[in-house]
Formats: sequence, C-alpha cells, structure tokens
Amino acid sequence: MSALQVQAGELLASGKAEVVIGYGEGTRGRVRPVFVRTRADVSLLVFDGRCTANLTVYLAKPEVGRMGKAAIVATPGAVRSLIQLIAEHQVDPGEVVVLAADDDAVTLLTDPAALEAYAAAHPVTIPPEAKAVTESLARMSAQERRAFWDAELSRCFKCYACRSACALCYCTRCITDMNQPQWVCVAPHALGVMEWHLNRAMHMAGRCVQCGSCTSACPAGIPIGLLAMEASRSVEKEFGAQAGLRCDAPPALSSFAADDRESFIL
Amino acid sequence: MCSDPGQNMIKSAIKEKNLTGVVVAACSPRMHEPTFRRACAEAGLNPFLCEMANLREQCSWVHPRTDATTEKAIDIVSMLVAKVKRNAPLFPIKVPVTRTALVIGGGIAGIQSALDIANAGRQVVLVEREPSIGGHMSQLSETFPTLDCSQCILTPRMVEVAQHPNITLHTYAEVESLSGFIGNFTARIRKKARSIDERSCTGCGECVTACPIKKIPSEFNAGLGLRSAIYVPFPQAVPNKPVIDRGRCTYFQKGKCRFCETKCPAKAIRFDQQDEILDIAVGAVVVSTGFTVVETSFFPEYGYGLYKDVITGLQFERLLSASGPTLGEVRRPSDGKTPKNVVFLACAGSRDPAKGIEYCSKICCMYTAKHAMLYRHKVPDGDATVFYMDIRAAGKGYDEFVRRAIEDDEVRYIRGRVSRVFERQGKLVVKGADTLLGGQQVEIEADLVVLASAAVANPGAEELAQRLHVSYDGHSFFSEAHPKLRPVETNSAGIFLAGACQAPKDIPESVGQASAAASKVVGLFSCEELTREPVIAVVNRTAPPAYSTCAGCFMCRSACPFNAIESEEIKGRDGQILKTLARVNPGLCQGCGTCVAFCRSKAIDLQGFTHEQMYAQVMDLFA
Amino acid sequence: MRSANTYMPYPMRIDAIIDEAPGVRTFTLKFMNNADAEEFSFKAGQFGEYSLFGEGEATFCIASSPTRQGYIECTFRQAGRVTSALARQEVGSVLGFRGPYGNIFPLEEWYGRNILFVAGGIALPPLRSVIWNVLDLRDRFKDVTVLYGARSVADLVYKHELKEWGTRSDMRLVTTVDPGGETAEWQGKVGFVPTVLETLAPGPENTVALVCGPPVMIKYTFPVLEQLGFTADQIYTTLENRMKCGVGKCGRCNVGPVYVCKDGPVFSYRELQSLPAEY
Amino acid sequence: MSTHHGVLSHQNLLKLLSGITAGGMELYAPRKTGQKVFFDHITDVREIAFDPLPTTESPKALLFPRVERLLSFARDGESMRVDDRCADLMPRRVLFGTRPCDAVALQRLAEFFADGIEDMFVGKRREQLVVISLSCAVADADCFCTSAGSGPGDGTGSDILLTASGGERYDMEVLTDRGREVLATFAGLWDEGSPADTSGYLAVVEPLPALAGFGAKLAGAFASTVWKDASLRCLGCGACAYVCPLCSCFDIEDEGTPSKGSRLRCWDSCGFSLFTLHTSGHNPRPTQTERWRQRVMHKFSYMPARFGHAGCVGCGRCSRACPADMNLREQITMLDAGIALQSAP
Repeated sequence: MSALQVQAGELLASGKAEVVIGYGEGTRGRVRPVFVRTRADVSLLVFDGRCTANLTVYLAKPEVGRMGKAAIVATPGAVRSLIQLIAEHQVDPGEVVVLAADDDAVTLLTDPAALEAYAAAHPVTIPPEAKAVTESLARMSAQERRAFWDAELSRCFKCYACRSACALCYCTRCITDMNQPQWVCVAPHALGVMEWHLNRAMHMAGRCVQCGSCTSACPAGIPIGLLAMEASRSVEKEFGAQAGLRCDAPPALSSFAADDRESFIL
Repeated sequence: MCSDPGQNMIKSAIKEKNLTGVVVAACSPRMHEPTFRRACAEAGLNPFLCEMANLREQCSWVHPRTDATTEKAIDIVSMLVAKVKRNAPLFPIKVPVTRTALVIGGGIAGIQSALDIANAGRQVVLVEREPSIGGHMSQLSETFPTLDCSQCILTPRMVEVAQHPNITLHTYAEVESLSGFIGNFTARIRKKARSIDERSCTGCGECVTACPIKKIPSEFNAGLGLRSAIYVPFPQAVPNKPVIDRGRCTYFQKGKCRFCETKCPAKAIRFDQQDEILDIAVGAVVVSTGFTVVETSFFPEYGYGLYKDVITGLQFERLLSASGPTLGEVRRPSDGKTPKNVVFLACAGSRDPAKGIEYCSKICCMYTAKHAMLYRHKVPDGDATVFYMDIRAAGKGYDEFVRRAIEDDEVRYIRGRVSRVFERQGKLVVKGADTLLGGQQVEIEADLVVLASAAVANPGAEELAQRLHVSYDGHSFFSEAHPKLRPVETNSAGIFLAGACQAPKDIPESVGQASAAASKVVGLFSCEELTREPVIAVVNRTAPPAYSTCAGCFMCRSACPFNAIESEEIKGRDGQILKTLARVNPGLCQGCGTCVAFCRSKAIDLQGFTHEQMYAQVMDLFA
Repeated sequence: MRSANTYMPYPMRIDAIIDEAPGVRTFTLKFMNNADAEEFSFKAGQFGEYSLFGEGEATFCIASSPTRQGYIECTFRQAGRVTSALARQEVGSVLGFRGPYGNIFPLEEWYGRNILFVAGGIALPPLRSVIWNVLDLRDRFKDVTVLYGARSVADLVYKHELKEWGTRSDMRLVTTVDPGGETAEWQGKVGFVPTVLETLAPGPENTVALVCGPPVMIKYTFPVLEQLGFTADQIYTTLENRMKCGVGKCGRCNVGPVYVCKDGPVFSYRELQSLPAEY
Repeated sequence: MSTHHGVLSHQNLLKLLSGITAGGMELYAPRKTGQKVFFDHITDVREIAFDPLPTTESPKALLFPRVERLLSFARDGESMRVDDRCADLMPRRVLFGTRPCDAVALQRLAEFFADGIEDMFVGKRREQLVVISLSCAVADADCFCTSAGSGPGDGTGSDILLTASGGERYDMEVLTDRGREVLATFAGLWDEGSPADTSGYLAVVEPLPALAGFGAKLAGAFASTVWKDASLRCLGCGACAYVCPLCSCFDIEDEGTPSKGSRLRCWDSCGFSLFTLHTSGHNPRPTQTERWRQRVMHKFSYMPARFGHAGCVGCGRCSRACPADMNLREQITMLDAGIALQSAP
C-alpha cells in the first residue's frame, strides 16, 4: 500500500473523513477523480505525474457535500485553490482534510497554517508548453496577439468545461448565464466567445491560482488558462497580491490601503 | 417646469393619463429632482418612478445650438424613458435614532457644538485627547479684530461644558473606533489612565509642587515654558485635575519616587490605574479635532529650530499672553531680552506649492497683524516689520484691523517673500525681496523672527478619518460632503465637521460651523426615527434553491467604504445553514455603488440604479 | 403564404391589456395580417411562443377559447427577461406569436359528461380556454364545476370573469384562498385547494376532472380525486416544462420518451403515471 | 440507385478535392490544429489531415451549426422588417473525411430535425451536403460503432465511401446520385471497379456487449440508485454534448436591440444545470445525477423508443473529450451491470 493509501485509510477509519476525493486509474491510461468512502476502497487511490486535475472543484458539488467531511488529495495547485476558497469564504477550513501529494510524498494538512506553509514551499510551476506560448505571446504585437487569440478562440464552442473544471468558478449563477440584463452574448460566435473568456479572465484576476485545470479540461485544446494567468500576474505586479497563499488574504481587487498607488486616477 | 404651473401640469398628467412613470426633461436632478419627485408623490405616484433628463448641464449648456444638440437631447430623454420603464416604487427607510451626540475634540468648535446640542436638550459626550479642553484658543493671547482676551471669553464656556447636565466630558481620552451607522453608532472610547482619581482630587495642586521632575517643555506654552511630570496643563484647565505624564514620571520610569502620592491630601493618586474602555451608543458625531502648525523641520531656510529667536506665531502668542512663560512681556527666548526689531513672516509655508502646501492658512494675515500690533503696544520703541504676499482680511472688521496696525501702530509691511533667515555677527538677518519696489533685495536685521507657520492637519488625522470612515483631502483635512451646499456634513451620514479639522479657520468661523454642525445634529435628533432615501444597495434574492445569486465571497465587504456589508445566513426549516450571503445594512449604506461594481455575480443592485435600469438606459442609445 | 421557417412568428398587435393580479397581465392579441388570421386556428390546451424582438421568446398557453375567433389572449406573470419586457408593452405594441403548438384537451370526447375544473393561482389561464369553450358549447356538457384557489384574494386572476361565473346558473364556481390570504370582504372559501376539493366531494360518475396548478397543488389534488373515485383516465392536467422551440427539437421539455411541447402539454393522469417524474 | 464502385489513387483523390474547391463548392475536411483535428473549411487540400485520429468535434455543425440565425429583424420606421429567409442562401458543400459513424450520425440528425414540424435549416443544409467518408482502418479503445448500429465500413449516410486498400489507393463506393453527380465532373481521375471485399482493410472495433438490450434495461431504471455513483465525478460541462455527433439540444436567444438584431439558435446541453431550470426556481433535474441520467436515458432509451435507433453511434468522442474521464463505453458496461444487479430478485 502506498503512503497515500495508508493515510487515506486511517482518515476513513478514524472518522476524520467520510470520503476521500482522490485520483484513481481511469480509461486509456488516464487518471480520474474517485470518491473513496470505505477503507477497502483505498486501493483505488493512485498518485503520479498524470494527476493534475484540481479536485477541489468537487467541494462545491452538492452531491459530494452530502457525503460528509471530505479529505482531498491535492496537488500544490489544488492546495492553493483551497487556500483561495477559504479566503473567499467558500470552504470552512475545519471542513476539509488535505492530503497534499507531490511526487511520492504525502503530507497531511489540517489547518490553514499548514496549508499556507505548504503553498509557500511549492511555488507555481508553469508547464513548459504554457511557458513557450507565454513567451511567444510576449514577443507579439497587439495585432498579432489578437490574431492568436482569435484563432484559438474560434475553436471554442462554449461547453464551459474551463468553468466547470475551475475550483474558483463557484458562482451560484455565472455572469454568462444571466439574462436580466444579458451581459454576455450567449452565442458561441466570435464576439460571444471573446466576451465570455475576457469576462472570465477579469473575474479570475487576482484569484487564479494557476493550477492549469481549465486548460487541461478544454476539449478543443485552447490554452485558455493563459488569460486568467496573465490577469492574475498583472494584479500581482500592480498590487503585490498573489492568490492562494494566505487563508485570510483580503480580496486583491476590492481591498485598499492608504498608500495604494493611484496613478491611474486622473 | 419647476414652477407651480409646471408641477401642476405633471400632477394632472399623472392623474388624467394614469401614468406609471414620469421623465422630466429639464435641468440637473441635483437641483430639482426632489421638487418633481414631490410633485409626483402628491399626484399619487411613487416618487422614485420619476426621473430627470438633465438637458441643461448635459446638453444645452455644453453644446452649440445645432441639430446634433437637439438629437442628443432626444437621446437623453429616450434613455431616461428606457430607464423609467424599469423603475420600481421605492419606499423610504426608517432607522431608529439614538439621541446622544459624540463630539470629538474639545477646542472652541467642539465646545460650541457640545453646548449648542446640550442646550437643545440632547445628550452629548465630549471626548478630548488632551488632559483639558480648550484647544488652541486657550493658548491665544488676545483675539482679532477686537483684541479681547481669548481666555476671558473661552473659560466661561469651558466651565459651562464641565457643569452642563447634558454633557459627559471625557478628557485625556480618544476615540478608538466607530461602528454602526447614522442614528446608531457605537463609539469605543479609550480613557487613558490619568493616574489620579478624578472624584477625590480637589485640584489643590500639592502634587504638582511636590513633583521633582519640573523641566518638561510645556505643550500649552508651545515649548517655551516648562511643566512637571504630574501637571495641570494651564491654570484654567477643565477639568482642573492633574494628570501624570507616565513617560516622564520617575516612578513609572524607574519604579521609585511617589512624592506626589505622599503630598496628596485627598489620597487621589492612582499609580495602578488602567486605561478604561467605554462603548457608547450615539446617534451622531461631530468631528472637531482641530489643526496644528507645521513642524520645525519644514523651514530649514528660515532657521527655525536652528536659531532660538526664530519662533512660530503660536509661540509668540504665548509670549504675549499674561498666562504665558513671560507673563505677557515680550522677551526673546535666547537671552530673555526685549527684542527691538521683530520681523514677522506671513505665509510661512502656506501658499507654497513647492513645499506641498498650496492653500492659504487663512488665519495668518490676521494674527500677524495682531502680533505686530500687540508687540508695538508692549514695546512702543520697537520696530515691527511684516513680510507678506498679499493681505487677506476678508472678515467683519478685519481689513480695518490690518489698516490700524499699519496706520496707527506703524507696523512696516513689506510685500515680498523672504528667501532666507541667517545669522550675521550674532544678529538675525532676514533676507527677502520687496516686490512693490520691483523685486529689490531687502535685508533686515532682527532680534526676533516670528513665522506665521502654515496651519496643517493634526498628525494622525488620516488614521482618525479612516477609523471614522470619513474622507479626507490631499492635505489630510476632513472632507465636507459638498464644498458649498453641505459644508458641515461628511460623506458618512450622521458625521459632521466643525472647526479647523476641515480647513484652517479663525475663531468666529469655527464657532459658526460648530453651531451649524450642532443644528444638523439637533435636526437629526428631532425625530425618533430617521427617514432615509432608499437609494441603497441590496443583495438580490432569487427563488430557492439558489436563494440569491450572491455566492458569499464577500469581495464587497472590503470594497465598502462605509462598512455596510454584513453577512446573513439563510437557514432551512431545520435550522441548518443553507447559505451565507452578503447583506447590505440599509442604515449604513450610502448608495455609492462600489460594491455593485465589484460583485462578480451581479448579486448587488443599487436601488433606483439597478443593473437592468442602467443597462437599459445605455442600450437605448443603440436602439 | 406562411414562411417555411418554423421559427417565423406571426406579427400581432396588443389590442387590450388587463392587470389581473400583482405582476400578472392579460393581453388580447390581434393578427396584423388578415391572411394570418384566416389561416390560424387552435384548440383548447394549445400554447404558443410569444416574442419581442431583441428580448426573446416566452412560452404560455392560449388563454382564450377557440370558440372566440379573430384574437387570442394570453395571461402571464412577470418573472424572467421576456415576460418583464412583455409587461412593459402597451396597447398597440407589436409582438410575435408562433403556434399553436402541442396537443389538446379532447373536448369532443367529453360531450355529455360533467366537467370539473380544479385550478390554482396563475394556472387558471390554460383552463380558462377550456372553461369558455365548454360554456360557449354549454348544451353539449352536463354539470360544469370550477374550483379555483389562489394564495390571496389579490392573486386571483380573471376577477371580473369569476364574478360572471359566480352568477351563472348553468355552472358552479367555488373560489378559495389560502389561510391568511383572505380579506374582510372575502365571500369565498378559505383553505387550500385539495382540502376544499375534499369537502366539495364531486362525484366521479361520468365526470372528467381538469387539474392545473403549481406542482405542490397537483401533488395533493390527484390523491383527493382518486379517493373520490376518479380513475387516472378521468383526470387531465397540463405540464409546464421549460420550452424553447415548441416543436419537439430543442430537448428542454423532454420527459421520458415524450416532448411536452409536441406530445403534450395535455396529459391524462394515466399517461403521467407512465412518465418519469421529471416535471 | 445501385451502388457504383471504383478505384481512386491518393494523388487523384487530392486532385479531385482540389477540383471541388476550384469548382466553387465549399470543401470541409479534417485539419490538424495543435494536437487535435477539426473539420475546417479547406482551400488548400494539402492542409487535409488524413490522420487516423477522429476529429475532436463531430461534423454535425455542417447541418446544425453552433450558432444559427433563425431570423433577423430591423426596425423600419414604425414597423419591423423581419428577414426569415436565412436558409435560402446555403451553399452546396462537400464534406470529406468523415468516418462512417459520423455519416450515420449526420443521417440520424437530419431525420431527427425532419420529424414532425420540419426544421428547414437542417433540412436545407442536408440537401446541400455531399458526404465523402473514409472507412476506418483503425479504431481506438473508446470506439464502439459496431455495437451502436454502424461499423468501420458502413456507407449509411455517405454519398461516397472510400476505403484505403493499401498502396495509396482507395476502393470507392458511390452510394447516391448526389455522389455520382459530384464525381461526374472528375471522370478520368478514377477507374470503374467491381464491388470489392474491403473487410480486410477495416478496423477491428472492440464490441460493447452491454449495449445489446441496454435500452430495454434502462426503461425500468429511472429510479435506480446507479445514477448517483455513476455521475459523481461529472463536472456538468457541455463537452460531451458539444462533441457528440447526435446531441441536438439547443437554445433560442435574441441578440441585438429591440430595433435591430437576430434570433439565434445556439447549441445547448442537458448537462448544464440551467437547462431545465424554471424561472420559479423549480428544477426538474436539480443535480448532475438527474442530468447524467437524462443524457444516458435520452440516447439509449428515449431515442430508440421514438426513432428506432440510439442517439449514439459509438464514435467515442465524448469519452475522449471528458475532463473527468466519464468514459461512455465503461459507463454503459457499468450501468448495465448495476441495473441488472439491482433488478435481480
């Protein structure tokens, strides 16, 4: 039994968790989310390099919530998103036990301080493909960038997998689903798609923990996470606020300090 | 339109045509929206179903007379029609009022406000940071333009405060926080430990005499006199009870002494006294925390702090004052000699954009004239010279006063700026230019130089403003709600301003504003309930199971400048919490809309300016 | 000649507006083109898609009786984007209508039988079409009873028609409001519809019961009818699933193998029993 | 008509396709973008991907586009000008490179839209679409066409079916008049041939035994508890529905202002939480459990009941697209077993 399976088994046996949300073997060599509720089933749990999906997204799902106290197998990205969810009052820190997994080590994190320490010790890693695209984007002119995104987004049919896979897209009703007024064009045409993704990027600004889940969820292979990542980077640059590091962090965009730069105000 | 016939036209149209909305295309809503809304209400239409299209400021006044202007006017009206179709009736909000006022700062403004409110029969809590009330006015010698003795007119007011049955006085106390909203504030007050029992203390002064530490620069005398570690700031202090300066007291510093305790006949010394925290419910707040003058480091070119005989106007007041360190004789600090040549520098720091104070400190022209005049009265053979930029004496009897100084008392006025004050062979030399003589360089030897230092906000004013949730300007003076029409209100409802904390002011102006603030408070307290405009933010509700589109992220909470965002739990029948939502406290919300802008879920709407209304109004342009 | 485009609405003009209850309005709509008016026909139970250009379409039943020709009426509650926009329209405004869609109440099969109508709140409109249809062909039916309830007196719709039905001798009208919803002048009953139905105890012999109301009312009314001896074939209702296309394509109203828009909205209780409870 | 047979070289196929684009017909074919293949408008036949990989999206957009303008409107003084003839100008299109399962799906999709009140948009597009399919030489682990009423060499729904028969050569079956019409212009590029047995060139598709009788089992499984566990990891996105060649749910929304705009039909998915939400807040399918059940029931129980065939051709796209690895093959097997277990006495 792996260390992860042992830990998960103990949590279930001791009643510290009623369900362990983790990764299990899926089809075609993929891994998939599994919900382990009995000690016998801990053998389903695996953790390796294929495990990148951010499982904290399931905490908002009512069916999962009804299973009782959850333990969650978390990548560093998922730990950051959990911290951000706590900061945004979506998760009560006492509700969740975290099995932070990183290659072969498993760390049990049960309180905000532990989560924060773990997040601090595991800084954001950008996958090389994403890095390459970001770098080439940085070299482009505004028109070239626009052309790049037009081409990429032309494949978007608004299945909203990016939103569904994002732990921080927890809105009760997404802005794009509102129709009084209709803020965002419903249609998946060029304008509607652009409106949706820009809206999402703006809503992720200062909140995106760069876990990469949206990009890997996209069935059309659009590197969609780059938009939110870039928005969050700007916030980090301007306000020194990085999401997913502190459980009590005030919202980056709606909190103010007396010495905030106001150079943009005329 | 705003005339009676115009209003009647609207009223009859409402009745005859059974209107469900009205758009008045006229002038600024700021001016006449209440007029037209009242007219609608009188005709039985909810006043919030009336909108104004501002054709005056937004169209006819700012554009030439062209067809395009007419088209724009039509657009503006059409946009408002689109909006009014989506307006909903709104109803005023009633908020209970705690009819006790908090006055912060016991200078003349605070004293006046407190007395006016108390005399109107309402309770007042007056909080003063220093051991005594009185403020700067108690430090002044005579007052312009009548030259009556400042303390003589102030002391009776101070005593009245102390004795007034409706006033609770907390000196040596500070407001730590203010929460709540108009009519319903809670002020947390820290009463610093005075180290004496105020009830037993008789104010006999034995302790002060007994105190072995006597060489502390006196704040009251602007550093020109000395005081002891246990001290009463000045003889007429209210309350006339000493306070132990724990930072200077030997017992508190070294653990030994307690001479005062042994000498106190009333056994009133309390070394173990703790700070006391009081939570007081108040319905309104008057902020009258006053001002200060710029620090010494501000004028390296004038030698302030370097040369003992370069002093501030406030220090000169103390030299002139009968209760001052020289008992009213003008003696210079360096050697105690009577100065024969005194140079006064007006606008010392003020009106100097290069130094960051571009405003006029307002009082300096007058007090400099007064200083020069009083000096000439006390030292008739002395020469008084005033360097000035121009003279601002726009008050009743003010210009006459300045003329008297120039003409009767022969004060020499030189129009020009002083570039430097320096020492030459033991003498101070004031170097400046006489701009009336074509910028000719002037050098004057002086025995004493008096700087009319710029009046600036108190240190910590910003922090206090943040604690009170009132806004402040670039110079940290507290901001009034409207520079002309709401000069004593702040943007936080129920918090008013009096005196120099808002901007430099002289005594009559401070008193006037203090009474104005008091009348606002008394007006507010005239009803048991407060009626407020319902133009406030509201977190939406939707049908269960969602209950609201609010996701409870509370991004709005930190955005709200008025602390109006609370949380609210939606509970199921079994008491289980289904959802925690943001809730806007209708008493605190000022309807600024900041939360609306931040809400990702568009879960907050500003009543009267809802998303739908705004969207419709804007989209109408494209229709 | 009608367009081949299924989604092309008839242009119709609002001829009259009646405010029925808070947030509830009735429009009388007339065809703008005579050809459309002549071509158009419908039967009780059918519905349509009402639209405003730029706002979208909303689904409601046709609330007027097919016996009254040349116009249709619809009654709606202001709730979503389209109904709010509709509520802002005035007499003379033009809106779109496409339909009629859906199946019908098999009135002809019911000739010679007693008809019992049970309706709650804003669900009276679909039955109103049938009620007037039956009343206009009064001699073909036996006893006609209408039981109608709403949350409060103010929430009752078609108040003027209720008055008329109440005075007619050839039918029986019983109105009720939920406890707490009554006013001092209220002459009707106080109580929930199923409870009042129980005390009313209509006989099942040769009777058809048409039930329309909010899900909770339906849920408690069916057992009462069954207790009174009604079989599942004697009870009819209409389903109000969310719809978009109205022609069995968009998938929204799908319940089991049926599309409510195409195979419904009228179902007998017997038919409902064979469907999964997804409505 | 009777099926025509022929033989075509790869070179000539490219010439033929170039000829199609040169002749003014729009050509759609698979094109590779990044790691994925999409049906795209092709102007240069060298861009066509002859990848064995199935496209990420199905070709359904050629009949049922992501966004369809149902009508457009513009205020004209007091009245409203409505243009409802949006479907009139649909050009003739050639779709090349569909797999047999896709062609079957296109036919079923067209039948669905023609049922009852016919949808003129899909109908017109179908009329104008020539489908040239390629038999599958390989299948992957997500495919189950042979169990879903199709197969790697099925010509149903295709106008022309090509089967790579080794050596850069295709066996050609011309299945419809439309197919013949298209080919008529390109005589000389292909040789007449006799019916050939192509089975040796076709992929072997792993059968999905659970699918036999699955529909019948589902009919009684609405209330089963199997759905809950089966749907637990479903994220509720629309990826499966949007890549599915047969999912046809849609939304109708207006765009623009009351003075000028369009009424649009856009793809929608029964997996979205708002799909069936009433304005009152009532939702007949409140959680993903009900929504996943609807998707499976609709495809494998309701559609067969109505149309005699499943709403699935076994192309496996949903399984490949799902970010949570909701593998349809596996789901069917698991649900089938679960239902059987629960209904066992």
